[in-house]
Amino acid sequence: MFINIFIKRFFQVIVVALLSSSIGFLMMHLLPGDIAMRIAAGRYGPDGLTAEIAQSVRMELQLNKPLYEQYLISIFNFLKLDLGYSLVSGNSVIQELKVQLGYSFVLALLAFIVSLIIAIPLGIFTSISKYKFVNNSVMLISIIIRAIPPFVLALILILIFSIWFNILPPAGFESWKNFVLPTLTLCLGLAAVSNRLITDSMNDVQTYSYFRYGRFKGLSQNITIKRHGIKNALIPLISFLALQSVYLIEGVVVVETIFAFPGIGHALVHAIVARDIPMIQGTVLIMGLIFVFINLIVDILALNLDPRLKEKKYNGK
Amino acid sequence: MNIKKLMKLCLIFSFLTLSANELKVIGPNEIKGLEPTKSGYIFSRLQIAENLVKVNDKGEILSNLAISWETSADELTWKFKIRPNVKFQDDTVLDAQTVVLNLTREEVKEKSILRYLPIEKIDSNNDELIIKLSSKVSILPAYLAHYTTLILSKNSFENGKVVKFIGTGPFKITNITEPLLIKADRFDSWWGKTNEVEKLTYNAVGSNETRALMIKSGDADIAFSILPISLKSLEKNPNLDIQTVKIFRTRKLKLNSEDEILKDKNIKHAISYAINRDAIAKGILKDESLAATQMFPPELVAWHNKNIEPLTFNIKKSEKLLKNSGWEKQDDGFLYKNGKKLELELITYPNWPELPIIATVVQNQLKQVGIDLKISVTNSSEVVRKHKDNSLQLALISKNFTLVPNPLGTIIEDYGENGGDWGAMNWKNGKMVSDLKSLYEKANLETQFEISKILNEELPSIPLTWSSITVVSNKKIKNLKIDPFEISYNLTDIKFDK
Amino acid sequence: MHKQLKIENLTIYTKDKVLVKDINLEISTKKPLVLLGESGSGKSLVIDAVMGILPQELKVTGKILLDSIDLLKLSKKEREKLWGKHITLLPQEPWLSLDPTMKVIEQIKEVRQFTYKNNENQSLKKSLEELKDVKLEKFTNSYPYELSGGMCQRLTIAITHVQEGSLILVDEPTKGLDKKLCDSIVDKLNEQIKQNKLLFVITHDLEIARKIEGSLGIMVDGEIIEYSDTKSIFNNPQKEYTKRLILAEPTFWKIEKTKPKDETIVHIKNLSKQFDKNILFKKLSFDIKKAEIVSIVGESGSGKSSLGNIILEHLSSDFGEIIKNKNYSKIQFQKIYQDPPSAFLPEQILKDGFLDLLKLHKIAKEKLYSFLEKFNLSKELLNRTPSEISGGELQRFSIIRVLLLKPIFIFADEITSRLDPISQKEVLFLLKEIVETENLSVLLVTHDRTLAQIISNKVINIEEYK
Amino acid sequence: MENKRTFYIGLYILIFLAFFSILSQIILNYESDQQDLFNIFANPSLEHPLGTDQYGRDVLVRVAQATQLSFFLALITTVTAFIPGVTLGILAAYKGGLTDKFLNIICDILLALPGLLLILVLIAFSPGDFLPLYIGLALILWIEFFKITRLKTKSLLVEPFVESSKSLGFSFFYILRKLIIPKLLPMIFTISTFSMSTAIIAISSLSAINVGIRPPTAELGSMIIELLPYYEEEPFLVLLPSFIIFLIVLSLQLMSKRSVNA
Repeated sequence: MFINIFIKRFFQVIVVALLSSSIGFLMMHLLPGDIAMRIAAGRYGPDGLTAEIAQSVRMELQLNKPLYEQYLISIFNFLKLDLGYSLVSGNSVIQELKVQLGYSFVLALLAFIVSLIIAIPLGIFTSISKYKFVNNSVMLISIIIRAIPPFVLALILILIFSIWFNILPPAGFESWKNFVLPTLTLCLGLAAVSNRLITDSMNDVQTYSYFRYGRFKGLSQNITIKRHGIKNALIPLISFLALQSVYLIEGVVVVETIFAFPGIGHALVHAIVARDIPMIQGTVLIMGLIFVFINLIVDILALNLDPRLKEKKYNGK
Repeated sequence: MNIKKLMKLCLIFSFLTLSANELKVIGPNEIKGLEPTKSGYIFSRLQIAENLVKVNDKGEILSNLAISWETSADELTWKFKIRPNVKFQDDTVLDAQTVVLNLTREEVKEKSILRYLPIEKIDSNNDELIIKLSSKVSILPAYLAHYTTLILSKNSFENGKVVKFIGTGPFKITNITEPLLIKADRFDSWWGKTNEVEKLTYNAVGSNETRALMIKSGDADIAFSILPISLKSLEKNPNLDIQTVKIFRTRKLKLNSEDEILKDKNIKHAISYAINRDAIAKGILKDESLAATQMFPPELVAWHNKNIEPLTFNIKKSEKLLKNSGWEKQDDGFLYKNGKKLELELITYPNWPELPIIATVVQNQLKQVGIDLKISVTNSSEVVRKHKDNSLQLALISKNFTLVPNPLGTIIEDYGENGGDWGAMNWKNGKMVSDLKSLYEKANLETQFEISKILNEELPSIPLTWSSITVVSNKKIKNLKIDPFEISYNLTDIKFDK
Repeated sequence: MHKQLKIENLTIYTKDKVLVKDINLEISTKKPLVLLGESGSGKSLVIDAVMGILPQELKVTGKILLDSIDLLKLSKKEREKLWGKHITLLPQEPWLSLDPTMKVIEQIKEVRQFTYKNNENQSLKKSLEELKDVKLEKFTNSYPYELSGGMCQRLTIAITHVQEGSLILVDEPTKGLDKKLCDSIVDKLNEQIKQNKLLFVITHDLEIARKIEGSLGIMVDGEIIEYSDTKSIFNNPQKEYTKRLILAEPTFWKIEKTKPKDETIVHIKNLSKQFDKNILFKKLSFDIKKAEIVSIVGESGSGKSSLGNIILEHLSSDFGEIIKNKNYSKIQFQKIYQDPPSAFLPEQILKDGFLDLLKLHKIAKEKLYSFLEKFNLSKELLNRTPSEISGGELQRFSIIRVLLLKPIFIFADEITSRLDPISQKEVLFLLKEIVETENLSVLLVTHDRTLAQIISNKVINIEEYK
Repeated sequence: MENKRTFYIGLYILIFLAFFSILSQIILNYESDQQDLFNIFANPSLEHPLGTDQYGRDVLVRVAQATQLSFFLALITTVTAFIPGVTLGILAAYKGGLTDKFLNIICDILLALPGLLLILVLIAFSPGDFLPLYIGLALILWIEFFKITRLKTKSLLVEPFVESSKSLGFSFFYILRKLIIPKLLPMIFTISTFSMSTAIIAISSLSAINVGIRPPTAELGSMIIELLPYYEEEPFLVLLPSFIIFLIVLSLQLMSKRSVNA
């Protein structure tokens, strides 16, 4: 079963690599307008852009070579894991991604952990608690937060914490204070969904025969939850965590742009605006790989939590 | 690895509070690499590296890393005497050879402002830089104030590329996180007079709103390029100073003078008359004085001609001109000639956020006289491409005349013999060509005024508004001087109010 | 040790319906009680009431006396305290009651460890003994999915055993299990009786009821219609329903076998089939003659249904040949399903489905009506949806549905396994009658060997072809 | 019971928004980008019931058009996603074998990248246009329709009803019409509402980070960002489009009755 997981995920890695390299190449040649001029505009700004400087860019990047030759070069470089150089800054893409990835990683991890810190106790509490009012308010708040797009949530948080109370900076990345608002934006959205799911999952487990049988054996409510509840409730949650990784990757793109946070999402948006193709390629590759990697971890986790999976043929997400 | 570093960073900064002489500057421009040809303007403004010459508010060229210069009798050889005892931030000493090394790099030759000059050779002789030209250029020193000709230490280069940014300026880089952050300390061995700023942080913040928020919340000390939309709320804040300075940049309609419709001079003027520049200036730029009456703003004294007929808003005249050219208004409110609608395509680009907005205003205003304008917002490179393959009709662009502190360089490039990517298209005027040629060799005020006149009469492109930049600073920052040429932020002049 | 459980005037009702009506039962040591009834008869509610897990919206009156304590008067907390120590539940379908993510040993050990607060070593020792007792010692570190149904049953019996509760509630012990295991379960239960435990069993299985000797209650629609000694009920049933119920056991059927004609309808030779590595059968050969009933018996999952599906070409075989009589078209080979509601559209009234069929094959309505009459079904039933009529009625409708197509061969796949014994008898008698009148051949799949022997001309035990 | 009530609350909000959007456009015959630079931030009046924005454009008309745009773009993408999604899902389940495998591989390929990433990559071809946004969204959204339809149809196809209908002589279309489509419909509806809310959030978020639909087209996300600098003087103008996005997404989520996209 482990082998099956690895084969499936390895297949995805290859797909991601092929996809991002072909996207890059396709873009080079399908984009409307003149690629060398676009790159020059990105590098030197409209003020510095002339047809003549674009020509020297064309020569520099060998954009005058025939298509197939360029394609072979690009594939060859990709195979060498050489992601090339940013068309805008001229720095190596790997170098740029390294820095940005660190920031995004910390941000995403913080958001993820904080969201679980909020959601797990809240979710379990609402599933056990008998106070209807509390449960309903938690549910209502979750629904409301879920209906607010992350960027609006980000703006609301900026207005509250940076403007009214003036206690947290609205942008930047140097101090720990800069991490608070982006983290909060991401984790509130995550927590609103996961706390609901945890409640549902816990509620489900409590209706299962084996949970009830645990009680009938004479185990107390708490021990039954500990021994038969939490682990089983976690199983459906695990695959949900993979879904959250998608939300995180997407959220990071939006949140970083709003908070001027120098992560990989911010880089991607800028690369797209400037059509910095190697950067787009590299970012997409890295994000895709992270996505596959998270899924791999989730698969393995699920396999360890749920012994039944070892028996069944491994099939799917 | 990186994460560890980051955590450490977080920790360190959480314990650091802003000391009195720490300055945080935010601006819209991202650091796109270390090459002066790409991001030199940021390093120049932050005074990390310096040019051979500098410019004062009036556009006069002053000594900087070069203390004096002279030309040979035939005006083809220029000698610049390099300032002695200037140290780079890596403790190497500035000499003429280093300057030559900087100015003869492949990247500089090909992509810096120098590529416009008829340079034969750059060489050194003891403490002198020698530039040999193949034809006369009276304004050569102005080119050396441009950010693409910043002088760096020889240790900055590896294989002709910049790998470390080491200049002679009053601030020394301690940390760069591309594309968003530069941190610098005061360089105490700077050759100039001492200054108060000890630590400097530059944050590139792309969104205007965020810049406004940061300056408002006290998270930044100086915010450059605050857009007019944010001013109203900033003005109310008692902790902030707001300075607005005219810069030498004009927003104009670049047009194809050979276009089927636009080759008719009447149409050009009709368009010009149909545009209410006051409304644009007041409504969008929040400053009526920015409505352009001619190409150059009054602050550009040597070029602004007070005696020519200003460009104005006059619907009647516009309609009359259109009628004279045979365009008749039909029931749908648009003009037709021989069954063909008066339809034009305008392209513009979002690098300056106000351009697409102004484009829609122009669209609205031209509709009043019956011209159907289609707008397409695309990449700035499309202007150049469409210029090149001759498919352009109209483009709304924003053009800086003082990339070289003397506007002549840009004017020659834009309105000279062959027109320019960001200037005239399929337009040529004999008088203009000869005027520019004589100016290139020798400055003359009368000729400069004449050029303004020709531009207003012929309208190779239609000026809409002039520009200004707004800088907002915290009240504790004193003596902040805004450079209309945007070469320097003049950080060394700053005093802290304690 | 408790000596007696007495249920007095127990009534369970909702706002608008009485579910269990005024029942009185008694259990004492050596005299266990079996409550026999179909699903929906209310027997589960009785056991839930004793356990104390009735849904809150149900109201209860009467008394449930464990010795002298009235359980109904205790608070929820107090009742829960009885669980595991005084009242033990043997759950139905035990594989659902085992935590899928927990090892076998843990699931039994936790009773000693947490309910009885023994220390870990003691708990482990005691649990291992019990596992050995039910011959599961090799599976201590297995997970439930690795156990068969019977093994799960044994495990829950072991778990029941480590609990020293004096009252054991047994919920449908044979449900979902192979008939073969029935005897061993009864043995285990009888062992408990010998240890002076109070045993309360609910079941729908006549065989269980017969083999656990004590008192027997027959429950129909929330009422106990007959309650007496097990022996006396089986020997001398008083109520009409009880009589019919007992007579519905195949052993008591009075039925003559059909006389097959000489014409071969299906000829099967050297047929083999396997799924992955699981061989269902190999080299299976037999013939089905006209007007013959052939039964296939075997354990569940042994490939009985696959054989029928291969004949009908719903499945392909691996090897061997099937020759069907060429005089008949494919549509004359039909199938009747185990779970009748699943073969009908749940929301559609029966009439619509039948009209579609009549229209498709251009059959006159009268034909349908005549079948209805013959099958003792009222026309009114046509206006109902499948869930609004009983399983027996619906199964008769499915027989009519295939008969409309003038079939020559019917594959009847466990068609009575979801029916109560009385309906089972009715449906099978009808089928047999049709075999004779319409000259049909039937391939009957069943897990009930007795039944197969009684009704069919030929019985094939598929287990012999592995 | 609970579900039904939330469903109707959602439906009523949606109907209210539709009425609001259509009526205000009928009553006020402005174009959304018709500026009046001499009438900036006008107070509400008969002429401009919600006043004007930073360029003197009528706020009500812009909000109404933006609402319509978001909603219809979301609707078109969802419809575009569900037609191939459902058709191919049924096809994959019915045909099985190679067809099924092939379609699943396509899904796996698309799933190899997070959805927004795929949309961003497409947008890179032509930032600010509708088309890449539309294609990208539809490309992401159809997968769920496909996967769930396929799974559900597969589980329906093994029901004895299907086998019995076939052996009783009915065609596959009979089964499709009678069993599969009626069973799929509520599910398709649920995914559709969910897809639409996903689409609306994506559209507005992308516009807010300047890669979606560009100004001056009235779009809720870009309106919020454009008006943000005026939050002090005109807080209402910033809140209004935010609130409308919130309402649309809320109503759709209430109607979809699902807590997660799974």
